[in-house]
Amino acid sequence: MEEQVSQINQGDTAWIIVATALVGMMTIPALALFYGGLTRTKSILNTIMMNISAYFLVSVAWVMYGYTLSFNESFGGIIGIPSKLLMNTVDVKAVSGSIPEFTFSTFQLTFAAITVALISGAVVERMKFSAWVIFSILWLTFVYCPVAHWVWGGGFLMKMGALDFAGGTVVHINAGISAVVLSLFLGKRKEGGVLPSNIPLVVIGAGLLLIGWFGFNGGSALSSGGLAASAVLVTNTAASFAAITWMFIEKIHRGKPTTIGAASGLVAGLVGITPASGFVDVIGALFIGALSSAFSYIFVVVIKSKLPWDDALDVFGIHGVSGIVGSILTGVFANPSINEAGTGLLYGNPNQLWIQIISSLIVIAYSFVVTAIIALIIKATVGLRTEEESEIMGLNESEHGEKAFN
Amino acid sequence: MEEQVSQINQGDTAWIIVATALVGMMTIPALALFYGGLTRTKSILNTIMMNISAYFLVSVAWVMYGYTLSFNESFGGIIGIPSKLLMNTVDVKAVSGSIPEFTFSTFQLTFAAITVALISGAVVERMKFSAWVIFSILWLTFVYCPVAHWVWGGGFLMKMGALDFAGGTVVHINAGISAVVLSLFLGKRKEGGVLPSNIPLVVIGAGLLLIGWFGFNGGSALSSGGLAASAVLVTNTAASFAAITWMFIEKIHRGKPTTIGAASGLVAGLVGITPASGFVDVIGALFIGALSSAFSYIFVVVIKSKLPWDDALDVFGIHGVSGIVGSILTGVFANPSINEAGTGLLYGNPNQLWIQIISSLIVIAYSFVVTAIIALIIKATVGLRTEEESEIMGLNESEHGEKAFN
Amino acid sequence: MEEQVSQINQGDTAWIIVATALVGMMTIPALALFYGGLTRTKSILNTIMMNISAYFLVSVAWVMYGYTLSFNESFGGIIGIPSKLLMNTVDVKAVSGSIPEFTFSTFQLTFAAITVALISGAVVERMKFSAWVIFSILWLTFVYCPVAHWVWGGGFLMKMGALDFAGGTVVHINAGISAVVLSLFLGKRKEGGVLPSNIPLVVIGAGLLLIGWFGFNGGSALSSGGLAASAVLVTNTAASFAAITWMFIEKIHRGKPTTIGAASGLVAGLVGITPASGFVDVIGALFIGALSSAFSYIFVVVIKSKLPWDDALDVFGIHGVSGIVGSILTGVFANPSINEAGTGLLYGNPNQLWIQIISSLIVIAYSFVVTAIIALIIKATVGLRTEEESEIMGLNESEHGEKAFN
Amino acid sequence: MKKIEAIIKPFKLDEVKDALIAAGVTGMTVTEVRGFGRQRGHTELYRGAEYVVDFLPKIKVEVVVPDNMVEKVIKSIIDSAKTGKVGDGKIFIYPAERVIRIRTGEVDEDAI
Amino acid sequence: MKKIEAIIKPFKLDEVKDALIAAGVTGMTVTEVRGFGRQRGHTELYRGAEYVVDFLPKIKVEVVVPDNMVEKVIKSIIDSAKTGKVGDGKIFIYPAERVIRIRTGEVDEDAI
Amino acid sequence: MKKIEAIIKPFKLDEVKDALIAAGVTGMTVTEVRGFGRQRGHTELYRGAEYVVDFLPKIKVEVVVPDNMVEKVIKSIIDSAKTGKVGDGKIFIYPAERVIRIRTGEVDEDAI
Ligand SMILES: Nc1ncnc2c1ncn2[C@@H]1O[C@H](COP(=O)(O)OP(=O)(O)O)[C@@H](O)[C@H]1O
Ligand SMILES: Nc1ncnc2c1ncn2[C@@H]1O[C@H](COP(=O)(O)OP(=O)(O)O)[C@@H](O)[C@H]1O
Ligand SMILES: Nc1ncnc2c1ncn2[C@@H]1O[C@H](COP(=O)(O)OP(=O)(O)O)[C@@H](O)[C@H]1O
Repeated sequence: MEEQVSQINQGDTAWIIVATALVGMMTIPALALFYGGLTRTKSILNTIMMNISAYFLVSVAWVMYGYTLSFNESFGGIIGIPSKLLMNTVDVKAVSGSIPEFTFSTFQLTFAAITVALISGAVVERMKFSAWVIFSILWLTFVYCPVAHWVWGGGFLMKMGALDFAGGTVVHINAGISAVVLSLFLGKRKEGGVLPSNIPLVVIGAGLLLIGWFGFNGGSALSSGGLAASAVLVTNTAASFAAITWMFIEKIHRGKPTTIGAASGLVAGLVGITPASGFVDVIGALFIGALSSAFSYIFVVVIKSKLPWDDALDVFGIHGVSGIVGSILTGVFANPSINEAGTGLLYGNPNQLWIQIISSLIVIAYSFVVTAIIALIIKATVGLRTEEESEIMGLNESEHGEKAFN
Repeated sequence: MEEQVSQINQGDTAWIIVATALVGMMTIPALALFYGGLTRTKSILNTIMMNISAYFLVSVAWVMYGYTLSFNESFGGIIGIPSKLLMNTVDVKAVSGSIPEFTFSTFQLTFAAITVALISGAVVERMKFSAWVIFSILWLTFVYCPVAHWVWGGGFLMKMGALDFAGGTVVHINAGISAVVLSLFLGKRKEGGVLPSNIPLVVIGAGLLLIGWFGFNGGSALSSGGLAASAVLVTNTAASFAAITWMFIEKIHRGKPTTIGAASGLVAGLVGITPASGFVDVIGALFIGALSSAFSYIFVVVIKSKLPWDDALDVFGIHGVSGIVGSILTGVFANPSINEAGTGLLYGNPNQLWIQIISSLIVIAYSFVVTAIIALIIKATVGLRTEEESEIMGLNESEHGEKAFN
Repeated sequence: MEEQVSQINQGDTAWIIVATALVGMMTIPALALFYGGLTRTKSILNTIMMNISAYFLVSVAWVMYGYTLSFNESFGGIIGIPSKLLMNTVDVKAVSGSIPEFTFSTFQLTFAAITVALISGAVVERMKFSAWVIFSILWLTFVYCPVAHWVWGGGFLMKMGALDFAGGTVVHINAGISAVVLSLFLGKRKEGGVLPSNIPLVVIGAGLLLIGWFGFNGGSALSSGGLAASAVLVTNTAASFAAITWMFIEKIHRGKPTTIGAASGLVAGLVGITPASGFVDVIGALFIGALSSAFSYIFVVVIKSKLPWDDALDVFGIHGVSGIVGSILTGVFANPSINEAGTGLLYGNPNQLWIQIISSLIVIAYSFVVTAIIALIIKATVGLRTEEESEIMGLNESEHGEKAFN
Repeated sequence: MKKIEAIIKPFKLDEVKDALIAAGVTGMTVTEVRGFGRQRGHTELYRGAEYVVDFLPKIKVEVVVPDNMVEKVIKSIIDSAKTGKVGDGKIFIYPAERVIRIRTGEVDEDAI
Repeated sequence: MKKIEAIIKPFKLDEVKDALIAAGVTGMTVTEVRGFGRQRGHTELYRGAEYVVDFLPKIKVEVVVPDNMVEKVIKSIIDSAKTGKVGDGKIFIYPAERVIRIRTGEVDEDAI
Repeated sequence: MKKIEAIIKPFKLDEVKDALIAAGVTGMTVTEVRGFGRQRGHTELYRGAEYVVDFLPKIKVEVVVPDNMVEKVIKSIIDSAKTGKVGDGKIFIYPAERVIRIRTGEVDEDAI
C-alpha cells in the first residue's frame, strides 16, 4: 500500500470501519462461541480463552510490529521494513487508498487475529494454555506476517499475480495447515470426536460468522461500491448453497440433515468463496459453494478418521480443504467483468489457475515447516500438553480454575 | 427500480451494505435464537434449523429467480419479468438509485429470507423438516415474490399508493396470515402453549432483532440521511414504548411484568412501526407502539386460547395483528413533513387510510388462499406432520438425530 | 450543538447510524448478557430485565425531554432549555455538524441508556423491580441529563475545557459513583460475591461490548475519517492490553488466568480508554489499558472485600475506578497530533491534568449527592429491597414469575 | 412401610403422578436418571463421528407408603406407565423402617 | 447400619451439611430431586398461558451411618432443616446391609 | 434380591458399565449426584472472591440383582472403579423385596 496523494472518502471509511467491527466480531465472540459450543462442557472455557486470548495478543503485537512487518514497504518481497513500529509515523491524516491508514491497519489486524484463533480449533481439550499463548505470538510473527506480506503487502506472491481477495491462502490454508502440524505434535485426545456441549451456542457463532464475513469479504474491496456489493452477494450465495449442499449430502448419506452439518457447510462455503469473493459472479459462487462443501464433507466424514492426527474441530477439514478448493477455483471462475484484476480459466486465462496452485503450494510448504519448528521449540521448553488427569477432569478447571456453569 | 443514469454514492452504499448485514443477522442468528429459546428443549434444534434453512434456501432461490420476479420491470403490475434470472445482466456497475444494484438486491434478499423464517414460529414442535423445506421454496415463489412486486417492485399496489415503508404488508401481515393457514393444516400440538426452554436465548434474539431492525427500517430509505435517521429513531421509540406497554398491562392484568412479555411487546412495536417508519414522527411512533402492543397482548393472552388453530409462537398474534395495526395507522399518522410521499388522515388525507385498509385486505386474501393451496399439496404428497412418537420424544432427535446439549 | 448552515454528509451519517446500532447493542443484548451471566441462575432474568427496561424507559424519556435537557441551547451552563420536548422543531432536514440531528440525538440516546443500565450491576439479586423502574427514570432526569449537558451539551465543564471524548465522566464515573450510593442504601446481599451462572453468556456479552465500543468511541468523532479511525484503533489496543494485563496479574497473584478475569480486564480497558479515545495515540492507549486494568484489579480483588457496601458486579470497581484512571490519564497522554483539541501533560500542558481532576471531582460529588437523594426518596416510599424470602428463592420468581430455563 | 421405586419413561410422569394421587398418595419424590436395559440406546452423529448413547433418559419416582397401600400403588403405576413397548421400566419394593416429618416431628404413618 | 434419607429445601443444604459434620458424619451424597407434597406447586405464566408446576425443587441428602449414630443424625437434620413452614421435607430410614470402600476394600463401620 | 448402590467417579462410568455387563447384569440405573467425603473439595475464584466447593460430582449406579450375583457384582465394581486415590467411592448393599417389570408384569428374578 504505497502512500498516495489521495483523500479520505467518508463513505468508504464508514464501510471499512464497520467491516473492521464485523471481522472483529468474528473472533470475539463468534469463533469463541462456535468452537466453544463444539467442545465438551468440561473444557469449554479453555476453548473460549484460546480464542479471545489470541485476539488480545495479536491486537497488541500488531500495533507494535505486526503491521509494519506485513504492510510496510517491502524488504525484497519477503517482509515489510520495521519503520512503523508502534505505528510510528502513521498519524490521523495518513491515507491508504481512500481510507485512513489507521482504518486499513485496524481492518488488517482483525484478519491476523482470527487466523491465529482459527488454529485453536485443532488443539482444544488438551493443550496447555501457557503453550498456546506463546504459540500465538510466535506464529503471528513468523508465519502470519510474512505470508500476509507476500500476498497482500506487496511481496513476491502479489507480484506473481496470485489472486486472494480476502484470505484463501493467507488465512484459511495457512491456519488449516498449521492446525495439522500442531495437532501432530500434540497427539490425540483421550476422548476423540466432536461431542458438542451446546449446539445453540454453535448456531450463534455460525450466524455471527456469516454476518461478520460480509465485512471480511466485502471490506476487502477497501471501498464502498459495486465491488464490495458484489463480494457480499457472492459470499452469501456460496455460503448458503454450501450449507444446503452439506445438509443434502448428509440426508442421502446418513439419513438426516443435522444442525452441526448445516453450520459446517455454511463455514466451508464461506471459506471457499473468500479468495474468490472479489472476482466471481453468482454462478461461480454457486459452484464454489457446492464444491467446497462437498470436499470438506468427504474429508471430515470419510477421510479424517483414518488419519494419524487429531484435528479436533476440523480446522484442516473445513478451512484447509475449502481454502484450497476456493483458491484453485478462483483461477477457474474469476470473471473480468466483475473485477478486471482477475481473469480465470473459463474466461481464457489458464495461466491464472497455475499461479493459484503454485501460490497455494508455497503457502502450504512455508506454513508447514515454520509451524513445525515453533511447535518443536515449545514442546522442548514449556511443553505443549496438559497432564492426563487435567484432560479427563476438563481444562476449565486445570487451566483456569473455573466452572462454566454454576 | 428502473435503471437510471445515476451514480453510486459511497455513503449511501456503506449504509445499505451494513443494513443488509443487520437484516441478515435478524434471521441468522436472531430469529433462530428467539424462536429457539421459546421452544421446548427437545425440539429447539428443529426450530433453529427451520429458520436457518429458510435463510439458505431463500438466498439461493433469490439470486436464481426471486429477485427478477419481485423487482424487475413489471408484467402487468402482477410480477417481474424473468430477464434477470441468475442475476443475468446485473453487473458490478449496475445502479439502483444511488447504490449498486447488487446491494439493492442483497438487501431485498434478507427481507425475503426473514419473512419465510417468521412463519416457522407457528409450526414448531410438530412439522416434518422435509415438508418445511418444500414449503419454504413454494411459499417464497408463489406468495412472497408476487406480493413484494405489488407493493415495492412497481406492481399494482404501489401504483394505487399503498404506503409500506419496510414491510407491514409484504413481511408481517403476509407471514402472520400464512402462519394461521399452515397451523390449521398441521393441527394442534399434543402439548400446547409456550414453555420457553431458555429465556436468555430469547433475550439475545430479541436484542439482536431490535438492533437489526434499525437496518430493516432505516435501510428501507435506501440512502443515508435524514429519512434513514428518522426511521431509526421512530423505530426505537415505538419498540421501546411497546415493550413498556406490554410490561405495564401484564403488571395490571397478571401482577408481574415478565421477560417474555417485554420481548413480545418489543417485537410487536417493531412490527407495528415497520410500515410507518419512513412516514411518521416520534409522536406517531408512540401511538403506534402502544397500540400495536396492546392489540397483540389482547390477541395473544385473551383471544388466542379460544381459537381452533395452534399458532405456537404467536406469529399471527404478534406479526399479523401488529402488522395490521401498523399498516392502518400509517394511513392515520403519516406526516408529510417527515416524508412528502405520505400524508395520513391526521394531516388531511382520509383517502390514505382507505388505501391502507384495501391493500392490507388484498394481501390477507391472497396470502390466505395461496398458502392454503401450498399446504394442501404438501399434505397430500410428503405429508406435513411428524409421527406422534417423534413429537413426544422431540424433533431434535427425530428430524436431525442430535441432542442440543451434551 | 448549535444549528449550523451545514450539509449532511452521507458517509458521516452512515457511520453514525451504524455506531448508534453498535452502542444500542451494548445495552441490549450485550450488557444484559454480561451482567446476566455473572448473576446466580435464580435471579438472572431479573438482572436482564433491569438492563432492558432501563433501555426502554430511557428511549422514551429521551425523545420526550431527555434530549432537549441535555443537548439544547444552554440555560446558564446548567441544563438545556426545554424547547425540543418530544423532538419538537427537530425535523428530517435538521443538521448537527455533518449529520442529521435525528442521528445525533439517537446516538446520544444510546449513551444515556447504557449509563443507567450499568448501575444495575451493583444492585442485582436483591432490588425490587418496581423500585428500579422508578430509579431509572429519576436518575436519568436528575443526574444523567445535567451531567451530559455540562460536559457535552455546551455546559460549564465543556467551557472549562474538560476532555471527555466518549464518556469517562458522563458515563463511567457517573454510573460507578451512583452504583456505590445505591448499594449503600440497599444493603448487602445474603449471599455475597460473584457466582457466575453462565460464563459463556458473559463472553457473548463481553465480546459484543468490545465490538459495540468501536461505535461508542469511534462514533464519538461524529464523523467518518481519521479521528474515528484512530479512536477505534486505540480502543482495541487499550482493551486488549488491559485484558492481557488482568490475566497476567491473575497468573502471578493467584496462579491461573480466568475467563471472568479476561472479560473484566477487557471492560476495564474499554472504560479507561473511553475519555481518551479521541486524543491519545497507541502508546498512550497501551499505558491507559494497563493502568486501568491494574487499578481495577487491585480494587476488585484486594480492596473491595473490606468495604461496607455490596457492589455485586463491581460497577464501581470496573467503571468507577477505570473511569477515573482514564479521565485523569487523558490529561497526561492527550497528543495534539491526534486531535488538536487536546494537549496533555506529556505534550507540555499540565493545566489539562488539573482540569481533568477537577471535572471528575465535580461529577463525583454531584452524582453522589443526587443519587443519594433519589435513593432516599424511593426507600421511603415504595421501598428498595425485596423480601428476604424472595432473595433466597431468587428474583426470577418473585419479581417476574418466570424460570430462566425449563 | 415400604418404599416403592419406579423407573418409568419420562413422558409418562404426568400420568403416573395423577394415578398415584388417585390412589391416595399424598407425597412423592422424582429424580431424573439414566437407564440401561433391554431397550437399546441409539447412536448420534456429529460431523460424521458416531456416539453410541447407551443410557436413556428415565424418571425415578419414589413413594413411601404404609404396607396396606402397596398393592394399590403398584397397580396404579403399572396401569399408568405401561405402553407395552420395551423400556417401560420397573418397580422395586424396599423395606422402610421409619419416616419423620421435619416440620412437625410426626412419625411413620402420620408422617407419610 | 442404616441409610438415612432426608428430603429438604434446597437453600437449607449448607446448614444441614454443617450440622451433619458436627454430628460426626464423614460422608454424604446429595441429589437434586423434585418433590410433590402438601406444599402446593405454583403456576407460571408464559405469554398468558398458565403452566401449573406441581413438582418443587428439593434436595435429597443420603447418609449411611452405624446404628448408634442414627438418633443423633436425625436430630441434627431436624434442627438444621426446619423452617416450620410446609414443605420442610421428610426423613426416611432404611436398613443397610453392607458398606464397602472401593479404594481399600474396607467394609461396614470401617468403610463409612 | 439386593440393591447394590455404588458411588463412583464420573469418568469411571463407562468402565463400570462394561464390567457389570460382563458380570451378567442386564439393567442398571445411574444418577448424577454430588458427594462429600474424605476427598476434599476445592476452591474456585471469581473476580478474586473464593468459593469453597464442598461437594464433588459423582455418579450413583444402582443395580438390583438376585442374591447369588451379589459378590460377583461387587467385585466387578471394585475392579473397574478403583483408581487407588481418595474419592474412589463406596458400595452400599440394601435388601430388596420385590421387583416387577411394568411392561409384562413379571416379578422378581424374572423381572430383573
Ligand atoms: N436390574 C436393574 N437394576 C436397576 N435398574 C434397572 C434394572 N433393570 C432395569 N432397570 C431400569 O429399568 C429401565 C427399563 O428397563 P429395560 O430393560 O430397558 O426395559 P423393560 O423394563 O421393558 O424390560 C432401565 O432403563 C433401567 O433404568
Ligand atoms: N410419601 C412420600 N414418599 C416420598 N417422598 C415424599 C413423601 N411425602 C413427601 N415426600 C417428599 O417430601 C417433600 C415435602 O413434603 P410436603 O408434604 O410438601 O411438606 P411437609 O414435609 O411439610 O409435610 C415433598 O416435596 C416430597 O419430595
Ligand atoms: N456415609 C456415607 N453415606 C453416603 N455417602 C457417602 C458416605 N461416605 C461417602 N459417601 C460418598 O462416597 C464418596 C466418596 O467418599 P470419600 O470419603 O470422598 O472417598 P473414599 O471413598 O476414597 O473414602 C463421597 O463423595 C460420597 O458421595
